[in-house]
Amino acid sequence: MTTETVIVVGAALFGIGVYGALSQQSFVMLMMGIELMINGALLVLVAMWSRAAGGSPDGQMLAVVFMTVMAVEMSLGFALITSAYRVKRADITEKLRKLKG
Amino acid sequence: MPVATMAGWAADVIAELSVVAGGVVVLLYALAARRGRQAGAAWIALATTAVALALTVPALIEPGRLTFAGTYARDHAAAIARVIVLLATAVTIVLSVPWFRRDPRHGEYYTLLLYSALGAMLLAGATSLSELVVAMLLSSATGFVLAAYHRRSSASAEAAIKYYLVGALANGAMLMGVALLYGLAGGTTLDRLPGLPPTAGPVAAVAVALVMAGLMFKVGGVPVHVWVPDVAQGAPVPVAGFLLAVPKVGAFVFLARFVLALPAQELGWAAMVAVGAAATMTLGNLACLWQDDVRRLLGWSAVSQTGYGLMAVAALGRSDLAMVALLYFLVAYVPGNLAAFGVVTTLRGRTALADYPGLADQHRAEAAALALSFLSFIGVPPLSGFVAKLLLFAVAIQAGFAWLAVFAAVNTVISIFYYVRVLAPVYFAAATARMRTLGAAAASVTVASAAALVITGVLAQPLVAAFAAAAPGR
Amino acid sequence: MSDLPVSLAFAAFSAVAVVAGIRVFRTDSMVRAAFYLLASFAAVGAIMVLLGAEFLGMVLILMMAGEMLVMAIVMVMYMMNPAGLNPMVMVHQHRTAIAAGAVAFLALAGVGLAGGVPQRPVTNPGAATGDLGRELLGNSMLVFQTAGVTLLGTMVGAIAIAAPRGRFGDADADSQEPALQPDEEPEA
Amino acid sequence: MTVLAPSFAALLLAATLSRLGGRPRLLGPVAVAGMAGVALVGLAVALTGPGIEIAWGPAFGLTLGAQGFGRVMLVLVPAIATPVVAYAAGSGEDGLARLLSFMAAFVAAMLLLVTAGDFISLLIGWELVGATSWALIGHGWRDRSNVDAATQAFLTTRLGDLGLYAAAGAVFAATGSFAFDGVGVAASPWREIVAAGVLLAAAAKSAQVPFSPWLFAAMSGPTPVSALLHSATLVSAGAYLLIRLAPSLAAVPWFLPAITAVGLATALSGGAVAALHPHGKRVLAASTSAQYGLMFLAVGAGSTAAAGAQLVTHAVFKALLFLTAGIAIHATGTPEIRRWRLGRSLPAPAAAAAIGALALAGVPPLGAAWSKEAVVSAAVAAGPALGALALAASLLTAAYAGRFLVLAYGPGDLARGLRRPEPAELAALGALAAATIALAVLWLPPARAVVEAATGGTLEGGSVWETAAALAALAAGWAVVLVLDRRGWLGSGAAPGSRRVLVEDWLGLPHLATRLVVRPVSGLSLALARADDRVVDAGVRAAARVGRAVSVIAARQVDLSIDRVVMSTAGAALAAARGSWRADDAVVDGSVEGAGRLVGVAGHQSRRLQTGLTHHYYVIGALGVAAIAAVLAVAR
Amino acid sequence: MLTAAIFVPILAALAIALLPRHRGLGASPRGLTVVATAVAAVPLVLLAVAWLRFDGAPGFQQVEAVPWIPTLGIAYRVGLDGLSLPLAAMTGLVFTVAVAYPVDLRGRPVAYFALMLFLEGVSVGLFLALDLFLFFVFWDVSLVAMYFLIGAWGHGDAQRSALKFFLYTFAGSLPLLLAILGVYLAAEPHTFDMAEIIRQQPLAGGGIYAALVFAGFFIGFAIKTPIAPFHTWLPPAHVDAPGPASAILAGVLLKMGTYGFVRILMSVLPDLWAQLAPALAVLAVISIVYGALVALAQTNLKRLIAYTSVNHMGYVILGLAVAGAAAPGQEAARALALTGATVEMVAHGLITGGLFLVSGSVLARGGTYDLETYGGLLGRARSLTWLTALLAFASLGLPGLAGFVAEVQIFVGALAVYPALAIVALLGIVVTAGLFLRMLGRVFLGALPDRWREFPDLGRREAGLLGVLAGLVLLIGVVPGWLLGTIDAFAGPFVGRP
Repeated sequence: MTTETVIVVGAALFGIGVYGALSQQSFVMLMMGIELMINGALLVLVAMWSRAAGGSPDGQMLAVVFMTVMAVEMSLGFALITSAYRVKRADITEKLRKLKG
Repeated sequence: MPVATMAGWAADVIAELSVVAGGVVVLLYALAARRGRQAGAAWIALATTAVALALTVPALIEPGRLTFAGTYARDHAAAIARVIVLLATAVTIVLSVPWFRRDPRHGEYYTLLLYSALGAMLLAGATSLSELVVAMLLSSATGFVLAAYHRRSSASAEAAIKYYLVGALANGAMLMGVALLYGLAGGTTLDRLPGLPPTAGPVAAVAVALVMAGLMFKVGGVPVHVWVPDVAQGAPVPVAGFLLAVPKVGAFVFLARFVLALPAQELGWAAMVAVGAAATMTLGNLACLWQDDVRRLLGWSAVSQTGYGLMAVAALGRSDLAMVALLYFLVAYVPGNLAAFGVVTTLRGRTALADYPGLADQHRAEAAALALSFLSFIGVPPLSGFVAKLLLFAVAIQAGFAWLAVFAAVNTVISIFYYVRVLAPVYFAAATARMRTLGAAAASVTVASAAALVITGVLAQPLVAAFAAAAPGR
Repeated sequence: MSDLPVSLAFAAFSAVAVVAGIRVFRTDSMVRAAFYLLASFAAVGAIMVLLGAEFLGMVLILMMAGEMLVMAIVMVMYMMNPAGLNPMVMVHQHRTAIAAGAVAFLALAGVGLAGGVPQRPVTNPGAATGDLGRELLGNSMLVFQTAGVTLLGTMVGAIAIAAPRGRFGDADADSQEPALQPDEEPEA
Repeated sequence: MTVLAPSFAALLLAATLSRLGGRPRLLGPVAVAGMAGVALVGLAVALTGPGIEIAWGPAFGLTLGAQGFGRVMLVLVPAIATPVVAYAAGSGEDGLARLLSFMAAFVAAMLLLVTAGDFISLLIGWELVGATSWALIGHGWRDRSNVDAATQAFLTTRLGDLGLYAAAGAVFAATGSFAFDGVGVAASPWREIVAAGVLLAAAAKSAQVPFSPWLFAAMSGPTPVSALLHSATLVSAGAYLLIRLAPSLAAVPWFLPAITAVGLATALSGGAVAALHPHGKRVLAASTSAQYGLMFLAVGAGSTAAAGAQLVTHAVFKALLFLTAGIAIHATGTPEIRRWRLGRSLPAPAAAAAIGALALAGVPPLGAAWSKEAVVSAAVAAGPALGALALAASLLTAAYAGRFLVLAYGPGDLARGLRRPEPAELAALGALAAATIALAVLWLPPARAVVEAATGGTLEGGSVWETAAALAALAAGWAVVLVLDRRGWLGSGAAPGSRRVLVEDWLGLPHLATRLVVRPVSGLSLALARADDRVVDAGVRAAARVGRAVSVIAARQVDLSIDRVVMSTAGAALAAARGSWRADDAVVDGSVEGAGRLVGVAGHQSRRLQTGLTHHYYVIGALGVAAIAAVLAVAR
Repeated sequence: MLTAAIFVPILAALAIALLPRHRGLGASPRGLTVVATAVAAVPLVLLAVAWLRFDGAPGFQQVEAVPWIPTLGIAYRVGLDGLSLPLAAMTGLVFTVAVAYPVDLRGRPVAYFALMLFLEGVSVGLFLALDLFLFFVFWDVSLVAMYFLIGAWGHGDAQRSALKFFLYTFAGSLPLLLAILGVYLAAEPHTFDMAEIIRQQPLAGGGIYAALVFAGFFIGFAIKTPIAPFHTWLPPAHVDAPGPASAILAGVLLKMGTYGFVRILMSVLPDLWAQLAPALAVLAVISIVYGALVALAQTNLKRLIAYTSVNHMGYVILGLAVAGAAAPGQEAARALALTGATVEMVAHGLITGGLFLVSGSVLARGGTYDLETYGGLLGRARSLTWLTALLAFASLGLPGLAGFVAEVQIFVGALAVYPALAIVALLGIVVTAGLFLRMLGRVFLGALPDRWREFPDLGRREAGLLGVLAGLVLLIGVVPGWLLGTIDAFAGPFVGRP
């Protein structure tokens, strides 16, 4: 378990997340992709904290911030989806294409 | 941690704290007040901006320094950004009152507005990656909600969702970048970045690129600019004016701090920003050309304006005027944007180009505000947009990006076409129907914003002198 | 902890994290996808523990468990074919997405393996949690506070746009643009 | 008294006359008296000979003075103008006040010209003479052909004016001043330019080949205008200039021969035209041209004095002849000379015409004969061949003079119902005839010295056999005329398309001018105007073509799948031109608008990037981040 | 005082713009015309006084300077010399006449007069500015004001023409801006002060940087002047603009380009100018001949006059090319050419301004610019005919009128330096003569068509105003000493004439 191997795992999660974000039609699935990206970022961060940054405490703080981002984005995502579903009955991205050009 | 230090730190962010408190007060008022009195929340919010402005004054005078253990800057650049943000927020508040009059959730809207402004302010002062992430989050999270605030409007919902989705992706990417940078630098504060190990090249390039994605999203630059026109068109009009201007102020200042902290020898960030500037202004301009929807046009024009602003970022460190140019660009851009959206607000959201003929006949002041705003965007003297463009061109040339200045000049010529496409019917055509407005308050702040373009353009010296003294990180 | 068991554990958790991650987008049911995601998170949390961030790892696992429950509920509420009773694939630009994901992975892994990352192992492994606490209320005070305001703002905002009922009854009524003429009804 | 006094007096007269439009009775007397007054002033100035320097700007001034032959001209011009003006007042043209006023202005300009002591003053007078002549020729402005004729005359002479501009510039470049004095001392390349410029200007103004045809156009003006223009004023300016400047430029080797050649060619061709043309006034016009050719010949032969004397005598009798022609046209209502034959009907004008024709033919003891002999002498002195040619020219002169007299005022039938000449007209004839006769004083021995003094040149001593030869030529010419008249061929018209028509029409010079100058210029101007409206259209089209080629490649990508839209629209701005190809028909307005249109199409294309679909945005974002990383890693 | 000449009209314009539109003065076009004319005359009077105080010494005089943005080396600096004084005074005169000239106000007198006065102040300011920043401010603002004048009071396809004008000339102004910045950055310390920059000669070393700056200035000024082939914005703008606006466009705005050539480009980059002078002279001769030939083919009165502007501006550029050329020993001729070019700027302003006013009057009476539909107007409209004829003859360079004074000096100077080119350029004056005589013949002479039996002559106001211009044209033509002396005070030292 070296820094590099953890980064590779984090990169894999990030890559899977990118794939999910780009490929999923459903908002919720798409958000899962983004969660996975952040998941990868979090893993890389902790690896960095542990192996590359000498355990500097602001790294842990940053990890907390990352988790806050996850939570906030998820909750807002659900709120916005709720709102959009109410006015547009939209659950996939293709249903939102009025604003363009 | 000694208490004295904590108290001192708190005093350093007293303006920000006043906004936090103001937001809470607004929220409490909104929860308590009767439905007919919800607009009172606006007055509290307005007072909050006034108080925060007053509390910002000392920071404009005192020498700059870092606080909160190097995670936050209390310097002139941040203070100037704060002033711009607060004034813009105040204008937005006044525009919002008549616009949201019928909305039952009128009250807490102002809390969100204040917190969104707070996000921009914190972003402007952030000097650590943690603060960057969290300030971005505050700014974005409230922004998404503000864009969605017309809950019965499908356009509003669509704009908000797209804003959110693009933002979430950009944020996700940025987090990975932040994680990598943290590891390379061994800490989160920006002052560690210049000491990146020389072997970090490729990692740093990827990391910075990922962080850039987040910052570009905030400033509305290519390639994550796509939300800008949608928000401009779909969000409530005062909110659109706010979201296209205010977060950008914080993000630009942070961007400046960030790139200045990067090791210039290992990373070609200046060239990257220059290319981004060129792409952004060109794409924004081209997309504007045939817009028949004034709000959407304003959105795309905001993209192109971002491109111009990025010229100053590209010149940072290579031109002694780059920071002046950047801050002055913000001073010129924000009121112009507010004035333009203010006109749309005052005209009850009238957005189709076909609805504008003869405006000058019926509403001279609004037409003049629109014209001033557009002419400032074009860069016609003596409006502040001209001084901004002059500075931007100058720093680009000085920084060795003469090609970028030429590029910007060509784009400026292109931009005349679509601005004039709106202005010509406003002035040269006859009105077909009577145009109603939202009332004098909205009109007056709109005109005041437009007047600011003239005043800051003619009396640029105090601003330029102040900006020259404000270089972040010094 | 000796190296070998840790390495083995790491390999196992990594495999779980990645495979579960892939399964998220390779399953018939959204609810199942949510639980795969949870599994992936849990595995990451475990790796974090292995890396010495016990507190953060546990928090992550707990938080994600809650979140996935919410996610599942939302799916049931809004999504077609919520329970995933029928097999379904809802993807677009599939090949582009695979390419983008692969490129992202290869780029990140590549630069990670290229060796630019400094080697500065944690100096005081046991003190991590305490450090975090001091950091929260010390140097990162502002970050912590900001995060707090953010959460407040998020709560207010999420409720404002998502809650259909408010203090004055239907909270969405008239929540739209003013009409071009004062006496007209605005269009939705 | 300043040297400008005559000009001012004439200008004052012009202003006065222009205000008298409402009182026609006063016009004639005022005009005649005024012009006579101008002549007196001119005389006074010529005798006292003051010079004056006017500071025009800081860099140079205008030098004016009554010097050399200019003194003669100062008197001659208003003196000839006086009877002409009287005639004009009597003839009662439409818009008489305007006519007289312009005549006075014209005289003023001419007087300015002859007092010029430097090239700028000369140019001022020179061009003003041209402009006022435009107004005079176009006097009958309601008929557009008159206007066009006036324009033709003005343009032709202005073409010659360019020579003066060039000469002025060259003198200044060489000496830093415009004064005539500098001509002689100018350094080599500049002196040649001066010489060429002067020759061009003089030839154009004096209606020498190849500029001669404008004289015909100038016949569109009323008779008194023709009389004035072709006697002492407009046309004389060229000869005057040469008389004044040729001596200083004699050092330019080709200068005098060139003048000689031009003069000779004009004398012969003009004589031929005059001898054949059916139009009364045009016969005279061609003869003017030929006579000035003789003067050029004299100058070229080195005798400015002979040329000067010829100029004076010619001025007097030619004015007389034009007035008689005007009376004939007025009386018969036709310009065709063979239908006049007014000898019996109008005896008084006939007598005047006879005097004029005799003078033209050079019959001693009229002064004109003396001056013509002086010219021939000069030519002979320059070389026997030249002398022979000069004699041939004078034979032609005799012939067309005789032809004019016989056809115009020969004894014909007594016609009735003719318009009788006015007393004022007759008085003018009388005065000019008297002057023609009076010039016989030139035969008196002291005349030679006076002429040499007045012109600043020298006269060749004529030999007896020259006189004899000239008289023989004269007699031969007249004999031919009489014979032809007897046979009835004299007045016969030319068959259309015959060579004679070609000769009558100035040897086809106008045709040539049309083909070589007018048509190319107007064609070029039209072509340029058309090109200007759609300038560089071709460039735009080429750009569109390139763009289309690119767009075809891009378009193939577009069609593959919707995902690729996003990928391939990276090149959208290029694909743009596809639209502009479609708009090609509309693209006619220049490269600027073409470029504008390309940008416009790029605008449409770039909007297609914004598909409204979030997953496309994601791709854009991902590509963008990759690009950022690449630039970051590569650029420094 | 110069400041007053600039800002009195601008402030008056703002005051007029704020007038209520349906009451009082704002509703009275007649009253507004009087007021606006009075205001428009103020700069003229002030500049006349300045002229009296002008002492003919080299260098800038009567300088008024106030720091503006000292951090950037920007100041409000105005002043005059023998070059700017005549142009500024001419501007004042042309504006006074144009403001007073009757025009179809389309029911918007307030805006019309406000814009005209604003444009006047801006134009006067441009000629007096001694700071590159200030110069550019006035430069750009003039475009905007002119855009609105053409767009709102033009006819035909006015909006399109106005847009083309705006886009094209603004496109020219941006290279200018970049070039100004280039000079600014090259000066040490950075400054926009023209006098200081001219003293420093920061780009004297040449090189690619100087060449780029030169190109920027050149494009900017060449478009505005305009030199062929940058002239295509001109005909539509002129044709569709209202008469007084055309007069100003031709009379004043075009001079901004030529003035910029002398004031900035030739002063800042004299060596490069001298190197390129032959090429510029060729370009000028092309403009001369091309403009004249294209004008000859026009059947539209205003287009015809517009193309003669291309021709006349060609003379100016020829004079400038000669003035800046490296021709040792020909300083006197070069000074003459520069003086001539400057006189041409003034003369063209008066003459072509007058001709465009005339064409406005013709349009108001006949409803078309088509030459072929007219004829014989001399019989109906005497003063119109005579004034037009006078101006036309002045334009074709007849001695005794202002155009000759200018052209003869240009040609003489050019002949000394570029004899062959000068002789080609001379052909232009024949073509110009032809086209003006043709125009006069088509419109005013010949038979009067029946439809113009009732063609009214010029009103007293029109005739008087054109008379003022014509009188000055005549005055300059006959007694040019006062003007030439003033200009020579600049031109002599400029070319280094001993």
